[in-house]
Amino acid sequence: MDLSVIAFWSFSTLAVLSAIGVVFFKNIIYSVLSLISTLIMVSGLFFTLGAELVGALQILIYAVAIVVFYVLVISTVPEYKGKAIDPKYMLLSLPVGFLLFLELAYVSVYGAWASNTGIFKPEVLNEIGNVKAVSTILFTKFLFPFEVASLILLVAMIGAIILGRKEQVMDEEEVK
Amino acid sequence: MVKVRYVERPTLSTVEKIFFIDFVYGLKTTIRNFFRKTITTIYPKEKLVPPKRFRGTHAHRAKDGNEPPSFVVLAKFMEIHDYESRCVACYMCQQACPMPTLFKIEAEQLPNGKKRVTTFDMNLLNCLYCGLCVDACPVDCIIMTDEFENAGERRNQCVIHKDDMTERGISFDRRRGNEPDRIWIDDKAREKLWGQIEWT
Amino acid sequence: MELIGVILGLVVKSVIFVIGMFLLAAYLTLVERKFAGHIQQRPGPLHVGFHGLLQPIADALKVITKEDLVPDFVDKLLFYMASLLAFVPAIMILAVIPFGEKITLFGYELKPYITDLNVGLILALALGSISIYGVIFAGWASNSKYPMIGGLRKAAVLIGYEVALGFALVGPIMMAGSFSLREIVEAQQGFFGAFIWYQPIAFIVFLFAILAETGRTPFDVQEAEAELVSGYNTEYSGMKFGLFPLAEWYIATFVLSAIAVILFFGGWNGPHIFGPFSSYIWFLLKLGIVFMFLLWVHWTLPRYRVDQITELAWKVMLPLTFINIFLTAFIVVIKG
Amino acid sequence: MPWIKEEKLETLKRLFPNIKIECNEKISSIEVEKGQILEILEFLKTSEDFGFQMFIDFTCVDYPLHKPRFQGVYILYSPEFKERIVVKTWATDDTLPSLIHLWKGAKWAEREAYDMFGVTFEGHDNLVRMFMWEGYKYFPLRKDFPKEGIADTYLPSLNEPENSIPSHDYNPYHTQLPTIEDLENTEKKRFEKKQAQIVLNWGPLHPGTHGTIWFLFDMEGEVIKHCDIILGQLHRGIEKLSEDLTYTQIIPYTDRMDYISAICSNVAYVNAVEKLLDIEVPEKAKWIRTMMCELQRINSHLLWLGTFALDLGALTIFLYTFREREKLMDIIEGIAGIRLNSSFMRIGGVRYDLPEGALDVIKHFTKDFPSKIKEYETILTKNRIWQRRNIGVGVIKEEDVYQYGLTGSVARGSGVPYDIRMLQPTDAYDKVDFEIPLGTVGDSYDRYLVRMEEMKQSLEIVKQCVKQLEKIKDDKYLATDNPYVLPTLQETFISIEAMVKDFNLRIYGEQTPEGEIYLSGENPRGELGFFIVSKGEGKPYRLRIRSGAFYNLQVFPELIEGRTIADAVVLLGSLDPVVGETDR
Repeated sequence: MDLSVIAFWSFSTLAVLSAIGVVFFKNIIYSVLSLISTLIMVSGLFFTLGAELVGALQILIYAVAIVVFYVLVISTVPEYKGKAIDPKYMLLSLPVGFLLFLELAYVSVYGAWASNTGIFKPEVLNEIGNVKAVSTILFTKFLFPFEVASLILLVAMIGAIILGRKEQVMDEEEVK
Repeated sequence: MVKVRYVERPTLSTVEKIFFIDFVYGLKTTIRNFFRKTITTIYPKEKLVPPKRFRGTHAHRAKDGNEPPSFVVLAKFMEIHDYESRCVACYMCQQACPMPTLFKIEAEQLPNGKKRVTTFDMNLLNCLYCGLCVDACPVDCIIMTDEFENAGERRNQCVIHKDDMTERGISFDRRRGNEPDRIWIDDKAREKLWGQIEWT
Repeated sequence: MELIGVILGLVVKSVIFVIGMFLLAAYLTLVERKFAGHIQQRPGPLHVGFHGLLQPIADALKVITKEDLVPDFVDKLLFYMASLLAFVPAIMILAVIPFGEKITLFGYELKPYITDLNVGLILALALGSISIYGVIFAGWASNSKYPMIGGLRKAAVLIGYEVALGFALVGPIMMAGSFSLREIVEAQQGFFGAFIWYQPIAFIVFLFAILAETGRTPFDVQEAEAELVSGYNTEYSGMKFGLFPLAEWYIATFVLSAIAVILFFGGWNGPHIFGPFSSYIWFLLKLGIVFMFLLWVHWTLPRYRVDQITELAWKVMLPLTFINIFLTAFIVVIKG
Repeated sequence: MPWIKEEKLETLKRLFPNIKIECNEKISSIEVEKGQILEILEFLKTSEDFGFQMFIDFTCVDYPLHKPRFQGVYILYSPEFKERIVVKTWATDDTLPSLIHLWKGAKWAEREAYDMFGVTFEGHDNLVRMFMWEGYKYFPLRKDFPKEGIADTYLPSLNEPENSIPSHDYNPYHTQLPTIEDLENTEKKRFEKKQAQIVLNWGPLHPGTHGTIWFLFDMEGEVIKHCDIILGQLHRGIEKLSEDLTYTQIIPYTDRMDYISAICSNVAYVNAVEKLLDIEVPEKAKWIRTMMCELQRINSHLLWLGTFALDLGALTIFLYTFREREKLMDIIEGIAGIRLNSSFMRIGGVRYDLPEGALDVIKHFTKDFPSKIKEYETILTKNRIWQRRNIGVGVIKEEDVYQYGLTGSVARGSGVPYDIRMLQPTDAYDKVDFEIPLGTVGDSYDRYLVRMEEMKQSLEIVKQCVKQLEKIKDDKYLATDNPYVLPTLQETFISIEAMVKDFNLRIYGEQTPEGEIYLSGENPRGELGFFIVSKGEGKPYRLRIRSGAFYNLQVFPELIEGRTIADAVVLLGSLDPVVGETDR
């Protein structure tokens, strides 16, 4: 058995277990904790697969930056509200979850062959490094989607600033 | 003459803001102190000698031949041996005390018609250490010494009695009786904080 | 067999690093206390050992043997986990930090780092920021108002400074052309090769970010003792409490100072005047200076208010880093 | 400061014929009927001829045999004419109209009167207990409440074993103490219902509150929407205790009010008693008092600066100020005998003459101190963090100063030149030169600047005092010729007359003439006034202590609303209350 194989299986088992935890924990903070755990385990998978950049970014962006916002929001919500479970939504979530699962399965089964494997062979990767590989792809083949995404984010940011401003102005008017 | 003046509010100029001049000055001050000598008295090892006026634990002066004239008058009615407390049981200390119950003074009449102090207890837990009892004593008996380490674990350990007060008084007079009324004894430990003072 | 050998080697190395770090962190407390003492014209710890040299050990014994109080109504699991969550990632950063050049001793090649990843810097940042969950969960799990406010404050501060910190690092990375800490050091040769001369703005932002990240004054809002008693760790006691300052004030500060040395001061580069250990000595010397500077700042300045901190992060620090990235990119492109 | 002139009161009497005027050099008071009180007070406040805009104090006096029983006493000040007036009225049916619409500062004073006397106030918006807890049955300052309280609660000592012999005055029974339920009720009574998310109990024991003050913050996130303060954790009933003590015996209690500036409190009290007894203090004692007061003021301001900086995170300043404070403490210890509660003043002078070398040490200190002040200022004054934390926090307007009766550095920080040392110079303050710094904006930063400047000015006064004291070395320090002044020990030892006088004064107290007096001193925390009602006995019939910190703290809830908890620390630090004085 290779070390990386052990690592792969343990990471993926833990990832699945924590993902189950996200769904089934009744305490909302524990769910978030499992979510963090899932994300870190997934980044571990990336590391074992040699995609160090993606792994590190996974932790930095998903496990920290985004989940911190979740935690911020959740911490301010009173506990009794976080604990409420409505069985109606649970029933609704079953078919939706199943559909999502089907979609993911389709993508992973067909997409695995359809994707750009083979542009960067492991030897090439070792030579130029993960970062350069990712950036090369990003700024050549996927330049247009990348720019569009940036534009959308910019618009979203400006929108957020404007929304935030408005509230402040309204507050001041109320005071007057 | 009293004058009235508005204080000016200092502000930071742009240059000071950009180059963090305010922080730099602050940091300079602290690092300058870093290289100064420490001023701490390392307490259990070094002890400052309290000034002679220090109001510490109470004591009784003994009959040792240095009594004031008033004692000579009052002592006629008292049975006091040499090197015993000068207390004449006049209760003035208790009268002067803002918290009179902390005293417990008892005296008995001897067959020869003289009075003798049997008990003189002070519960220092209730003491304000204001020194009014010292001011009130007409025979220079009750004094306050320079002892201050008198913590106890039980309430009754904080009660002082006539005999140990007399003992303390004798030792205080022996140690510091001849000292002039000075602000404090100039010693090395105080120099750490004060540096060299020019005495006149 | 080979596999076991590799694992064993890694374990031994990690254990050495972790124990070394524990001891180091313990002695960093002494350094801080002595430094703070002398800045305040008092001698600091004095009685345990020669000039307090055994004080950290006495402190460790005290903290470990202290009664471990867990209040009622806390979330027990999270309450225990939070202190570990703060401590473990902080110490994990060590995995990617190189402390000097490889040396050969008695025929063995000694690498002064656990692993040299080509994305080492990002990983270090990622792990460093994970430890804030410790603070946030400690605040939440304590089920008490002061820790809660402390935890939320820390989160608010960190979101701001994490971003500024990330962008501040882009300048040196662009100049070095790599994320690997070792390669960044190798890119700075000579006295004037150090990136501090080219990236002063990034350095200032980075300094502020270290102070914010490690919760030192002027950014110690999460445990501002005058406002929040002790902030997020109010309900903690014993070793569970001890891990927080150890992680935040000492290990995190130490590790981030190490990154600062690597990024801005040329790491272990320096004249080979100390023989084979020259690189280690240079590195530790520089690290010590940066660490002391942080202490110096801590013991001089007052504390910002939390909204002023976030304002500073978003309105001053972040734009500054953008300017820095733009300028660096411009110069890198021109110079080729 | 002069009291209002009799002629002026005559013009008032023409408008309100029912008032009774009582004027002498000690106090000028008018007695009005209860029905007219609001009308007259409003007239006094708004009329341009009188202009008594500033609220100084309100209290009650209990006359159990008189009907109606309680007398309300208002003390007002006119900033325009620099005069004071005392207005008295009798509380028929134990009620008085509330003044909270005229002066906001009356709110707490009325609550205190309710708490201590059981007088109710019509129109008061929240008449709850001030110092005692809800559910306490008694009104302690009434004359029929015993001084030692009603010992009905069994509370044995924890470190006293069952079988051991306790000390002679040990009593396991105590006066009633609040239980947890009582405290919860007290808290509930303050906030009828919470308006925002959480109620934060800031105190009673909290590092930021500088003592045992209990703040209740109703908070939305970190923003305080509503605030209330529960005082009384350090309430020892000094006013009640002093009704059973001779005038000399009260001196140690005044130490323990504002324990950071004991000498200033001593001097303020002793001056009031001396004025009541018409004692002329020897010149040397006056200079010593002034010098000690100013040293104590520097000491107090240093403690303020240290703790204020500590609250704002600058721990090093705290230890720097304590370095200088230690020197001042050494000086005070060497002269008075004790560092903190020095009880150095006596009626008619000071307790001891200055010891040998005292002036040398003080001179050494005055030489050294300016450089240290500079040190604090370099670290703080222009520091951007310090400025951002302080500027604009807790802006007190001039109107608020009058409304709340704010005094001391808080008033001066808002630009009101209210300084007792200038308005009513006691001791040697009329012979020294100094400046009174005033703020322009009235925020926390101004109060900081004012206090820093005050320290420098105090140092100037100390220098002048030292110069003067070197000239009058051989003067008397205690006016022992006066029949009301206790003789010194040396006199008692040699003369039988002195001993008899000593015995008399100790046992019966200083037999003051019947009358009233209000005299105040400039404490570092504001105006510390003593209103003494004397019935010709050796003890005061009623001793009201007008504490500066009590009134200064009262403005806190209004200023903090809408600000964060971090600002609460700054604001509280800049108001600088000492709980020993607010609770007394």
